[in-house]
Amino acid sequence: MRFLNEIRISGVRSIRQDEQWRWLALDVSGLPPEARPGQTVVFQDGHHHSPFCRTATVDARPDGGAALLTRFGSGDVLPCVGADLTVWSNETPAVPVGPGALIVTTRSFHYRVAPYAAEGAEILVEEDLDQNLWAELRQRTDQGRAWPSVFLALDPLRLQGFVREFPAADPFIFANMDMSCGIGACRSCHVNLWDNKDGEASCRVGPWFALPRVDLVRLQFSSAPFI
Amino acid sequence: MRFLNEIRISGVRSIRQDEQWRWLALDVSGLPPEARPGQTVVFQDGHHHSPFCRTATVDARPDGGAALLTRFGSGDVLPCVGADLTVWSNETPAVPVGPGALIVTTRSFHYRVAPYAAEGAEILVEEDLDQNLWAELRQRTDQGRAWPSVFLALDPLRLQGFVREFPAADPFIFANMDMSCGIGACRSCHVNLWDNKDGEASCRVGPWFALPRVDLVRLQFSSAPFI
Amino acid sequence: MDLSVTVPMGARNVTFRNPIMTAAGTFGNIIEYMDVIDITQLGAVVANSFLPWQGEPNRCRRFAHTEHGYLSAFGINNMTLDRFIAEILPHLPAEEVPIFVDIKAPTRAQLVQMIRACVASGRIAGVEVNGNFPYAGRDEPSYWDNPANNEDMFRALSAAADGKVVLWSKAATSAKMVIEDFVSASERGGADGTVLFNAIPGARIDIHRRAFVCGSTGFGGYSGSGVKPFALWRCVQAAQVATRPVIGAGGIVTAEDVVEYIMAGAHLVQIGAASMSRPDYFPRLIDDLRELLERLGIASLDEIRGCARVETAPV
Amino acid sequence: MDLSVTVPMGARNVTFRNPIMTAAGTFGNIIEYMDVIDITQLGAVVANSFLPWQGEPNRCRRFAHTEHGYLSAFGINNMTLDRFIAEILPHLPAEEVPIFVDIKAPTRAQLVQMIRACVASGRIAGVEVNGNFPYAGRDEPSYWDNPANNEDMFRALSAAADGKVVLWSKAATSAKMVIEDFVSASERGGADGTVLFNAIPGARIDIHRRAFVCGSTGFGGYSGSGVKPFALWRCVQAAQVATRPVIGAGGIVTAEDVVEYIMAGAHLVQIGAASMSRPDYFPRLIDDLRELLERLGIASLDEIRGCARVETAPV
Ligand SMILES: Cc1cc2nc3c(=O)[nH]c(=O)nc-3n(C[C@H](O)[C@H](O)[C@H](O)COP(=O)(O)OP(=O)(O)OC[C@H]3O[C@@H](n4cnc5c(N)ncnc54)[C@H](O)[C@@H]3O)c2cc1C
Ligand SMILES: Cc1cc2nc3c(=O)[nH]c(=O)nc-3n(C[C@H](O)[C@H](O)[C@H](O)COP(=O)(O)OP(=O)(O)OC[C@H]3O[C@@H](n4cnc5c(N)ncnc54)[C@H](O)[C@@H]3O)c2cc1C
Ligand SMILES: Cc1cc2nc3c(=O)[nH]c(=O)nc-3n(C[C@H](O)[C@H](O)[C@H](O)COP(=O)(O)O)c2cc1C
Ligand SMILES: Cc1cc2nc3c(=O)[nH]c(=O)nc-3n(C[C@H](O)[C@H](O)[C@H](O)COP(=O)(O)O)c2cc1C
Ligand code: FES
Ligand code: FES
Repeated sequence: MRFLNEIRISGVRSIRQDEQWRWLALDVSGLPPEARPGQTVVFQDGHHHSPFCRTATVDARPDGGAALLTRFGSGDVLPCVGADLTVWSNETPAVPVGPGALIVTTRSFHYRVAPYAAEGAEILVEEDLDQNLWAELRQRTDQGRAWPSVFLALDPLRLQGFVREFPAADPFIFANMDMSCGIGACRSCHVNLWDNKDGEASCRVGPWFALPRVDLVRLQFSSAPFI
Repeated sequence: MRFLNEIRISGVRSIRQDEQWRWLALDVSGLPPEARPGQTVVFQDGHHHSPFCRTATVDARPDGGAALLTRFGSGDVLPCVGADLTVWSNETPAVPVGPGALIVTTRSFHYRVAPYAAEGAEILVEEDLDQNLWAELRQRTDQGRAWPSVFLALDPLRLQGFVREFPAADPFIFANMDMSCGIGACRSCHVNLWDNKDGEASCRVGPWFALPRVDLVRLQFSSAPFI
Repeated sequence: MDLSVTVPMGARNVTFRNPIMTAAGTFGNIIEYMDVIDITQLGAVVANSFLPWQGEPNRCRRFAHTEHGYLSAFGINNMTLDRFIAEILPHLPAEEVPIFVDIKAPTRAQLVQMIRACVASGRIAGVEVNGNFPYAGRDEPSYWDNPANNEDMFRALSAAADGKVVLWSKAATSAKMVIEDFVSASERGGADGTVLFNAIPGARIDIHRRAFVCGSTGFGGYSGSGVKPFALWRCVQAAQVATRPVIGAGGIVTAEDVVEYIMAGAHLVQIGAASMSRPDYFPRLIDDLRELLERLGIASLDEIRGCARVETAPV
Repeated sequence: MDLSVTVPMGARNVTFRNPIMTAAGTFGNIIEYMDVIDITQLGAVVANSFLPWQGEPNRCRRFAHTEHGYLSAFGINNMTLDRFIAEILPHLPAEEVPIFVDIKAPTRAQLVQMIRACVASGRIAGVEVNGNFPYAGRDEPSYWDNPANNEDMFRALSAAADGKVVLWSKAATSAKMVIEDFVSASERGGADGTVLFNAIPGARIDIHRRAFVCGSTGFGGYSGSGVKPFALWRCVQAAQVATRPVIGAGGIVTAEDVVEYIMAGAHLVQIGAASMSRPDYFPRLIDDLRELLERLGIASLDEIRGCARVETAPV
């Protein structure tokens, strides 16, 4: 759903930190109801003379409020409580992720898909499994899970391994592209597809794409790192 | 006196504002005693990736503390209370301004020289006079004031008018130069002098120069605006 | 207050509502913004670059932010001009806002053919012929680094434009030609104006991954706020020799920046990188510009075009 | 950890304590900083440009900040090289830190004479020959825009340097020569390395006063943080063809920036604009660099020089 809103930051929480990055949850007020948990949005960084915008994932807070999960460089100036942000999205996902969906990810990327739990999805983190990820998936599909209900938020190199393991499978994959306009115009986030030479904008119809459509080698090189 | 100190902002007061500029008094703690009222200092603007520094005038607060008087662009991010600044100076004025000195200025530039009152100087603001400035000065010198005890903080174009009026006078003038290194190295602030082709650094021996030494036309074009 | 700008097209004049334009490659094919903002409020809009063949999304990371700007390496990523004319142009409000296209091609014959297609469409107001082709300065056609060939080429292109579409030359900032020679050569050949600048080559390295952050050869086009001083001076240089309009670009963010470009001598301006900082960038900029001119007491842009003066002591 | 860098001088080698250098025109004549910081902790120091004649402070506003950098138009403002050698050099700790000078002159004969004076002084470690002269691209001697002449000139200069002072060519970023040709020509002529870049032309307009903010013709040299992407890519291009060291510069602020330049292929780096942001800039930078390399697990700069790789999908 398309929206463009001024929102206000009511809290800044640190999720994780390493030498290069700080992952933050920004508690916000004023986000419209169209912004669903798990949705990717773009927001303008307040800095005056910078054409900077950042992507974030919408999260639902237990208290009913909303948060934006996002990543800042460790040297960046952090947003302040009380600051206003402009946030927008033009995303109408080609496939809904809700009850019955199984999302597969790794610990480092978990924060980007965790909010889908609020929409009823089950989330599986590789490092938390007792067995090898492929074995787990084989077991689940053997037990009747259909591939189109599986959503893989994994690095494109892992996805290439997945295809070698399950050549006929047709799950969805998370295309983690850099975004710029967030409108579908600039082609920052276009995914190379076998069946559409124009590519398709992750910010418009993403983030989930049917795996068999995607050129995974090109995705590997044009994707943002899965962290 | 040379110093380089980390100081902290304890208050931000607005002095004046127009469309382009905001004049501020930054109350600070940690300034060394060498920093005398009226002295020009340089401080680093906190912004991370900017090679920005600004000049300021040291002021003595009635409560015994110190302040920095400075000018920001109206669009600039203002410094915050609690922020740390690095401040330095390498200035050893060639001429002291203290008791017995008469400083002459205009309303818009008054804030830059007002702190010298704390050093015992008398400050005369053109717009507050009952008579024409030149008439006032003539009266004062007729009554015995010596020109070398007069300090003119006036626009170089006015100074050219002064010289036409008083061709033989030898007061001091304020060379209001842009500064960059604040050390005497970069030559941002060098004043063109008749008797020294190298020029002399306002940040080292200024801000006051004996009028007869200065090429006033070059000063007019290289000086920062007297606001 | 009058924000309008009049520029020549062949022997006639064209008037723009205001000096604010989008920039090639940063506003999609225009149609993407139609439901987002009222595009008819802009001076003119420019679609993404067209080549004679169908493109696809580039095979590397396509952009990166730098501290003060934007690196882009989008490559040849658009549909063909013919497809744009057939599929998209009919849906654009060409009667209410001038539609411009930016074209690149390795040969003069291809450029001529593309311009003819624009004329035939009847709905394209103008064409920018893009000097950044092929990319990276390799195999650059000689008409981009030799004034005589450039003039010659524009003679052929302006014959094709036939006074029916505005014909601008978009300077390749990397071209070996001196900017003044470039502007004059294109004008002598019949160009109605010159657009400058385009992005300049730039790079950033991720020191953790030991890799360039975007571009399939390590660099991208650097644009945005950090290039403004350089681009603005280019605009001054071009305007000093130009006898036809200069369309300024490079690092414009605010209304103040727009006024700087007009004072530097530009007739119109284009905004790329900054316009992606928020979807409603353009309507806000136009409001800001109107307010700023009001405050500065400027009634018409003709009053201030090229007015910036040098202040230096006589020798 | 080993921060040292070894570079050739004629047939011999010279070792620098670390890769951090000052930049011409931003560190005065060195002596000004001697009581301010311990200059012997730097890799090397460079004095302000010398011309064959005495300068004076420029007759216009000499610098201005831009949003992301620095415009400078200091003009010919320094004493002569002879005076520097006579009056200042004796007071500098030339045994503890390599002293470099930057020279400009309209004729080859003058440059040769200046290099001979450096050799004769016995205390100057190296000379940068500055391509930005005369300024503003007017009356540029042909050896700055023609590779053959450039090579020829460096043959004469390296004969004068005679393996006794390091001889570097400082590229004029405005020169019409392609950067790769410039580097190769200077090297063939005998230069021990190339310094790039220098500031590029840039301008800013005060829209209230309707005037350019600095420079006697409206522009100044643009440097500082905003030029980094452009300058860094120039460094990559130079390093790709260079057979002798590249000394990188342009927009360096942090230790991370230094590492980017080394990964781009530089042996040494120079810092100008940012170094004026605080008097103790250099000692802080050197500490930061040591700490950063520690964190990145880099034991020697030789490990990472030129290591930045391109990441792109195979065609
Ligand atoms: C002055 C300048 C300005 C630029 N401005 C922009 C800009 O504003 N926006 C932007 O997105 N990018 C810009 N770029 C970057 C340039 O557009 C990118 O190089 C381009 O986007 C493709 O990127 P690439 O990484 O594939 O590298 P490239 O170097 O362009 O391409 C890699 C290889 O493909 C070849 N190649 C490229 N195009 C063709 C072609 N059409 N036919 C045949 N071979 C080709 C090249 O010769 C090279 O060997 C600019 C580059 C320069 C030099
Ligand atoms: C690529 C480039 C890089 C630059 N980098 C820097 C920099 O790093 N630092 C900096 O301070 N400035 C830099 N500049 C700006 C340049 O140094 C200034 O132009 C210079 O400082 C003098 O400024 P000016 O305003 O007097 O203008 P200029 O254009 O240099 O001089 C005005 C007039 O004087 C003439 N003139 C200049 N020098 C001479 C001379 N030696 N003999 C005879 N005539 C002369 C010119 O031809 C012109 O007509 C750079 C300029 C260019 C083009
Ligand atoms: C993401 C992006 C893509 C661009 N693509 C093109 C393009 O396809 N063709 C072109 O001529 N210029 C292209 N440019 C250059 C812009 O049209 C514009 O000339 C340049 O960015 C300078 O303006 P700016 O600083 O406002 O961005 C692109 C710029 C950006 C940022
Ligand atoms: C104030 C100032 C003065 C400069 N003067 C000179 C000079 O006299 N000679 C010269 O070769 N370069 C001069 N430069 C260019 C610097 O030496 C350096 O090459 C350039 O600024 C790029 O580095 P930076 O981005 O770190 O400033 C000057 C730069 C500045 C900022
Ligand atoms: S971010 Fe611009 S098209 Fe998706
Ligand atoms: S500010 Fe650098 S010499 Fe005075």
